[in-house]
Amino acid sequence: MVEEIGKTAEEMGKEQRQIAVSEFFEKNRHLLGYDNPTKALLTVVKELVDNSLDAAEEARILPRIWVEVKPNGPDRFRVMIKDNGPGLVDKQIPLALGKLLYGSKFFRLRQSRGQQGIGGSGAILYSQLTTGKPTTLISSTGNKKTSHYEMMIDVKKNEPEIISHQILEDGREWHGLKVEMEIEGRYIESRQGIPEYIKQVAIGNPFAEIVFEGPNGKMEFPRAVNELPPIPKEIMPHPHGVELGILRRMMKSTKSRTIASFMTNDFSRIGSGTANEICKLAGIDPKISPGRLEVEDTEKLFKAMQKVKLVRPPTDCLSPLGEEMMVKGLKKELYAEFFAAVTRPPEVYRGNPFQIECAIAFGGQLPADQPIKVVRLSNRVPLIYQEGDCAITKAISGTDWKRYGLQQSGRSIPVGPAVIMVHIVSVWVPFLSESKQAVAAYPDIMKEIKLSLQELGRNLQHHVAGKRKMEMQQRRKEIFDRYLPEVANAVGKLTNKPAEPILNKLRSIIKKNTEVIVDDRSKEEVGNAG
Amino acid sequence: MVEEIGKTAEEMGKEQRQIAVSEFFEKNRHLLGYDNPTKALLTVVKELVDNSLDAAEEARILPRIWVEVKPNGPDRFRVMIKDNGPGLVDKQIPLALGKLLYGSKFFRLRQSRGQQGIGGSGAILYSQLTTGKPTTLISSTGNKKTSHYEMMIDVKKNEPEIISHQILEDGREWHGLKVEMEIEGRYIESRQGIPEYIKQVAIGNPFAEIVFEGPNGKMEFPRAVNELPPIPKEIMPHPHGVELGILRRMMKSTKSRTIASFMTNDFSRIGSGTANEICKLAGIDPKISPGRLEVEDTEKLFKAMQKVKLVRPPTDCLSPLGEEMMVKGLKKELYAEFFAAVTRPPEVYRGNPFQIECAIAFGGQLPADQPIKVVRLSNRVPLIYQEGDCAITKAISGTDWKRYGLQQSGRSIPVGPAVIMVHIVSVWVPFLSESKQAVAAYPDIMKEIKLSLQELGRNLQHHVAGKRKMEMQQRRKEIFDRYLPEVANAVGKLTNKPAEPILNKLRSIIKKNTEVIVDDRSKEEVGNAG
Amino acid sequence: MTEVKKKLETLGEDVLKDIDNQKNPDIDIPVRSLSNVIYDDKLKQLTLGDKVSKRFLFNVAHAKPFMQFMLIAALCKELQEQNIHTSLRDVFYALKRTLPNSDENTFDEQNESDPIIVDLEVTLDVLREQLHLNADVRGRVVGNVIIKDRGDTINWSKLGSGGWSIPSNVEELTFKSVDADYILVMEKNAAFERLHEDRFWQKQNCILVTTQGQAARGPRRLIQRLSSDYKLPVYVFTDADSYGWYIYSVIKYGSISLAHISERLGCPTAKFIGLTISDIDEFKLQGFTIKAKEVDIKRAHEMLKYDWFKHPAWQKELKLMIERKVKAELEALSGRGLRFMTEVYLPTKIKRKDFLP
Amino acid sequence: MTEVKKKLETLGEDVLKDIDNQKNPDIDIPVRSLSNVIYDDKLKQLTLGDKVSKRFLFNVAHAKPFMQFMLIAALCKELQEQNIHTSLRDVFYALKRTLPNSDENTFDEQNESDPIIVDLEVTLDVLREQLHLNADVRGRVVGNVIIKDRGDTINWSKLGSGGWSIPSNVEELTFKSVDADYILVMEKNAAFERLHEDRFWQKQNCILVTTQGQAARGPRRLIQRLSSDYKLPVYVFTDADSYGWYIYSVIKYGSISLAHISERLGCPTAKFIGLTISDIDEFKLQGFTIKAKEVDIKRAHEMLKYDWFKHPAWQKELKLMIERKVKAELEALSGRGLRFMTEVYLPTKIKRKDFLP
Repeated sequence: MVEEIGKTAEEMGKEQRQIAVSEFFEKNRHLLGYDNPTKALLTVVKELVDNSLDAAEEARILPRIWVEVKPNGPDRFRVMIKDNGPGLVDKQIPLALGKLLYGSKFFRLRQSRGQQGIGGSGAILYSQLTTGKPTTLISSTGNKKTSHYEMMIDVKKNEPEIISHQILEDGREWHGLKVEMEIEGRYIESRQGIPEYIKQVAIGNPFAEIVFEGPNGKMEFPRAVNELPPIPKEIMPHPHGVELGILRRMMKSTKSRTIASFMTNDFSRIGSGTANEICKLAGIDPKISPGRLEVEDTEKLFKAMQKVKLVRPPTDCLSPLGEEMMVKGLKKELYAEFFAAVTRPPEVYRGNPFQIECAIAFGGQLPADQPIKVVRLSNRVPLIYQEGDCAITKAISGTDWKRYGLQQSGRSIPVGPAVIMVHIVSVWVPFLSESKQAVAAYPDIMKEIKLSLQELGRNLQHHVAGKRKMEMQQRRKEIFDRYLPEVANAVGKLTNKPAEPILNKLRSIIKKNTEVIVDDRSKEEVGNAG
Repeated sequence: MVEEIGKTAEEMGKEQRQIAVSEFFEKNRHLLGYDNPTKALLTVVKELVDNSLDAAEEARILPRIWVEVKPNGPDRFRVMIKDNGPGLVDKQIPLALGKLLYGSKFFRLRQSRGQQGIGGSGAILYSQLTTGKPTTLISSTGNKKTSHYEMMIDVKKNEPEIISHQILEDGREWHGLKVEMEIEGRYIESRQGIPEYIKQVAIGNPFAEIVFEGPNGKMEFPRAVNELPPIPKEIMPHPHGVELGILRRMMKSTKSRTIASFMTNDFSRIGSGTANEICKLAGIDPKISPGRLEVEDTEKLFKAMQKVKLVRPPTDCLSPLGEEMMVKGLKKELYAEFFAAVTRPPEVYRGNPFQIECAIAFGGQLPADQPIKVVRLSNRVPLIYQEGDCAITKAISGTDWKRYGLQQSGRSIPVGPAVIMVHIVSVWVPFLSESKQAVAAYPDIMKEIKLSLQELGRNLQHHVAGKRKMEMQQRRKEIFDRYLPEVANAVGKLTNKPAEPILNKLRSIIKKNTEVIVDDRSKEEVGNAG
Repeated sequence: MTEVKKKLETLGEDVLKDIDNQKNPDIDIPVRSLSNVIYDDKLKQLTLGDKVSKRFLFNVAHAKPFMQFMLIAALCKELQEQNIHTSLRDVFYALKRTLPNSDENTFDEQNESDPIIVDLEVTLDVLREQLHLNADVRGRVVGNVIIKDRGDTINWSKLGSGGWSIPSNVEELTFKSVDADYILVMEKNAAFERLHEDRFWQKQNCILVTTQGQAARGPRRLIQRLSSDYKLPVYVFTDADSYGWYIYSVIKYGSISLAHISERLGCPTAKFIGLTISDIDEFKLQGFTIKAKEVDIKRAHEMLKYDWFKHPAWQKELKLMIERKVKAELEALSGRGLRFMTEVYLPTKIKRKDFLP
Repeated sequence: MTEVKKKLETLGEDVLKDIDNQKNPDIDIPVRSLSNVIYDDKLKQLTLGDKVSKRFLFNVAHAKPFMQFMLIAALCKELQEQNIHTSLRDVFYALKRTLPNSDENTFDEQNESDPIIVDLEVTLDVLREQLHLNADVRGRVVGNVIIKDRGDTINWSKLGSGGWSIPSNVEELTFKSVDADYILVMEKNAAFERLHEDRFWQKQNCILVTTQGQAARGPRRLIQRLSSDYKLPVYVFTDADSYGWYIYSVIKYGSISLAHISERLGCPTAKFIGLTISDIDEFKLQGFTIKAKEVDIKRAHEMLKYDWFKHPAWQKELKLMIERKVKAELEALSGRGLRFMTEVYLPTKIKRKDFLP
């Protein structure tokens, strides 16, 4: 057998070549959320809605988004998403959507929905892979001209392949982006379906108006808040979040001349005093050029940077919804009797600021005998799949809800009439996979989620306890009402007196003295006689 | 607030730029299995061991691999992997290991361990990120010269950055590759630790010899088989596994002049008869040039290709271990009383051939009161993490093991003294994420795993039933042995006769008549008296 | 040699014959379940049919009860030979031991040996008492009666507050003098104590018997002997629920489980004095009833089908109970006053001859 | 007016005073748990300390027991007035009813009313019998003794096979003649029947008492009266296990739950005749033992800590039991022969004076 003679190193070497990232993702499309037709349909909608919301927010426009999903043959759908965002400049359109790993958000330390420059182009990649058809892109920046593209992606090169292109001077006032594509997919109405997804988007983005037209009709999600959350700011990396390898690279490419200025310029939260302190701790001359530092010295500097006490990174790079907005979001979509929300102060994970907030809707029309519904949001984006692996689910299961008034068996999702929403906000949310459906359960993040849930739990418990206290008081009154005639009778018999007046006196004790009947439920007190 | 004035489309456009794939993975290192120090240490070992085995197999060399993991300060480890493979040609070394998405295996339809050209370079990326230090690579192709490199990766460019390089004409006979790097990591001895991983590698690759020197001593895993499994062949894509988008691309880049020759040349299992049949079905002239076909016609052709009956793809691209080798692998590492293995015929998922095989070790010294141990292999590589999400685990939980003699409560991992190994072999194993730890639960794959497990289960049940029958017979004999002296005594008392002869007569009934004692366990028979 | 000893030896010899012939030894045991119990309406008795079950030594499911049966038979022979009487519990303990080289016992619980003793009784067609086995002692009696037992003369009216404990074996006692108009049998000790303290037996000139729950053999045989020898009416007084009524039916007709000896234990002339569900209204006990449990209702449904409960009066009571899901205990009468039972309920019922058949 | 009736009225008046003053009525009830039980080594008695618990009417956790306490007190006053004696069970039934407009009962089970009756006893410092409440009747006796009870003369040697049922109240009986060398008290009825049939009491000239399980008040008081009035040694014969030994300790020292009346019930001169774990080896009972259960072992561990089990001989037996995880019942002796107990075990022990303190 010829094949049984092994290849030599030389033969093997000749076979090697570079792979385009688009080829990689085409083959590994499950990494982008295109595992199966059902999930793929949701992923396309999700990526495009995320892009629309991000763009509108960045342009400080209250978002209004139209989503259409219409069947077009068996397992085929036409998906259209249109927004009122800033639109794209004509020549940017092919690059922004026709090239993977191309974007603006990757390099910035700031909170946003998409981050990797894969979302939109990934959808187009999936569309052409499953239908062979180009995607239609229509955009205007509000300059009375509208760009029309039909486009595909050249997978071998990771470059846009423009099928047709025209600019219409149509005088339209509209600005925004409209994306229309045909894909292979499957539509479901269940918990992991598009309607539920859009409902969660509406809850998590109460400042957005969304109209969804699906195969089974139209749903409108009105706006509940008329202002956008503040725009998050970009920040410099925080020294505690930088890794040794990254530090080395930064030192090589910095424009700063000295170690000291490198640290004050290229990092947040290092003043010149701190810079000198770090250098002293590392035993390094602060005036030396960053490019000149030896590997060992870099390591010393790195360790000193970790050791020194620093102010936490600036947190205006984060824009949580805030307690009020979360409650409004829940209220407009859910009928419940009690709402509460908690926004934790920002925290830091690997030098990346992040913030946890959560909210609960309780009681009312929510079903009492099922596991609570969990709405997971990451930078305002609902997470639908991989629920079990997600830090949020794990934190909810790992919290003792029995003490807060929900049922729970062991470490599982509690049961009760509640919806709990948890929102993680960060410049860099660590996901378990590129399909961005589950937050990785790092200890720092788990801890914050749990603290927020505990605070939320206490709010809930307060509410439930109040309700229970009233019920208890009522029950106590009933108990005494039931026992008093018996006691009066017995005391009457023992003392040879009529029972009626004794009963009246007993009743008057209750009336005068209601605190008596809400007395503690303690065991009998023990003391010494006499 | 200045920030509250939104950005325009023009401003946004200017911020966009291309991201290098190395940058992407540096930031998304959890996608490659570098979520935390414990997992990172395992991932480094795993990727390098995989590469070594692949290389040796391709060169038809019985692999011998040295693995060293030595602590080097707190949370720091020096990892060394050395093999007896073909080695790398000097100039290929930087590219093969210093550039992500560079490799030979991505484009081939053939079974291999690594596929994406990310494993080795990913490890180097992680090493430099966490320690800032270069990786040492030493290789020889057996030409009495040895290449020594110290190397890093230029992350912004996704290019190798050579720190030092020399070729020693040292006359050494050795060929192979030695990789040595320093990384941040944490060492554990548990189920997800390196020793367990290497043990599973030894089970799944019984033709390999492995020596592992860890922080707690040396372990040797000898070879159990002295021949390699046949080398898998490369194949052309099968029409049923091609997607519309890929078909279009193939038609554009093919060298074939007509649709008919395109189909016979660029696909497997299409002869000229079939090619004409497809064209007829699609209503397309077989002589037309592939590049000329309209989108609609491509779709018709695509549909026709799916519709036509074809021989299944060639399966010599697959190289399962085979039943004998699986049993040998288990036997050399486990003390059990019963072994069985099942290798299913190859099947096709999305036109990609795949094959499932599984084996079981049962009884003996295996613990009886715990969930069975599951060894998951994918192209001979053990999967360690994400057990719960994996198709293999799901298939095992989803199989009714009670009927095969193991305990099982509901749909969970069965309990009993068993180790079950499941091996999925494919030119393209669909993983849930790039860290390649869980096989996606596609129905076609689930079905095959379940069928293989059921067959395995029947083998097990046969064994257990035989054992149980013997035990039952033994138990019955014991029961009678226990009761007969009592009966003899009592009958002796009732009849005023000595017990001994009665007992002897009773025992002779058993001896004569063994079928009596395996009599049915029926209830007492009811009849009418007299 | 006693008749019983002879029967036991024959049993052994039959088994031995099988063994000698190298056959699988077996025993024929009459079936004692409801399916083999016949209600004889003329005799007013439950009797046993002729179904038998075969028990084999060499059958995994039969082997242990077969061994247990032989152990008990052998012990009974010993009791005959040594003229020892002993209790069911003693039999259990005397035979209970761990089998050699195992952790298995000959008997684990008394409720394993008790049914096998009944197997032996029915197989040999002898009374338990003839096997020298006393049932658990339960039941007390008081009244103007003088008896002789084991050579002692005992006056039932002169035993203080406790009354006379009825032994399990009353075959050998003789009545010296009996001065009573009727026998009042009650299920509950508490009622007995109340009536005793109130000297009801003196005032009413009757004999009071409490069975303390389901009637044991001793009290049943005693009641039967008294009522037939002295033609005394027997009135049975139980809770108004299916269990109480079944106690009555056992006293009167015999029981399903002891159907083979109904003729020696049954008292066909017995009448039921109360409580009935109808009494609840009649005697204003509504405030002192208890909700019937699922099992009570289920039992009542079964009893509706028994031939010996087919009388319309009983069908009516059973259906009332099922319908109203209610029951009343004897002590419910205390709700109307601690002496209501003594002074009102029982005198009224007896005066009116208000009995159920 | 009787002293008891007076005490009941005072109780009522104290509560009424609180009600008149519009205060939350409370009752002081002496604590009866181990924490308030003191072992008096000189007197060889368990006695009650002076801890009390306060029970309030207007406290959700106390309200129901408070009501139940008053119901029982009122009923007891009625019993005094009408001079009726009744049983604990009767009290339960006489008071059990459903409260108006609810599905809650005054008492659901007798085990709810029983402890409250004890509460009343200790609170008023009166004997249950003085409240006219009879405990459940348990225990029988036989021997050469003639007594007088309620005007009847009763000869314990002439009561046939049943012996005399010991009533709950033995305060009023008087001994006419007592002819015995010692009293043998046994836990189990089966042993009693064996010894009685074998005429052990005649042969050994002793009085046989069975407590039929944990000793009720009647038998305890009877044993105490006999032993102190006639200076008779008392030998107690129980299973070799923690429960059997505790039965012995209750006869000798009194019980934790009835510590308030130890002086009237305890019999400090009692000695333990068997069974011990050491007997298992000595009398070759190895084949007839039972594995001790978790609860037995747990109980033995508790008893190791009791002051009244601190004697080295008892510590040794308890530890042996824990170590060997074994226990033996009286009937284990039947394993050596049905008359082994009568003819070998007991005579040997008594001859050797082989007792535990």
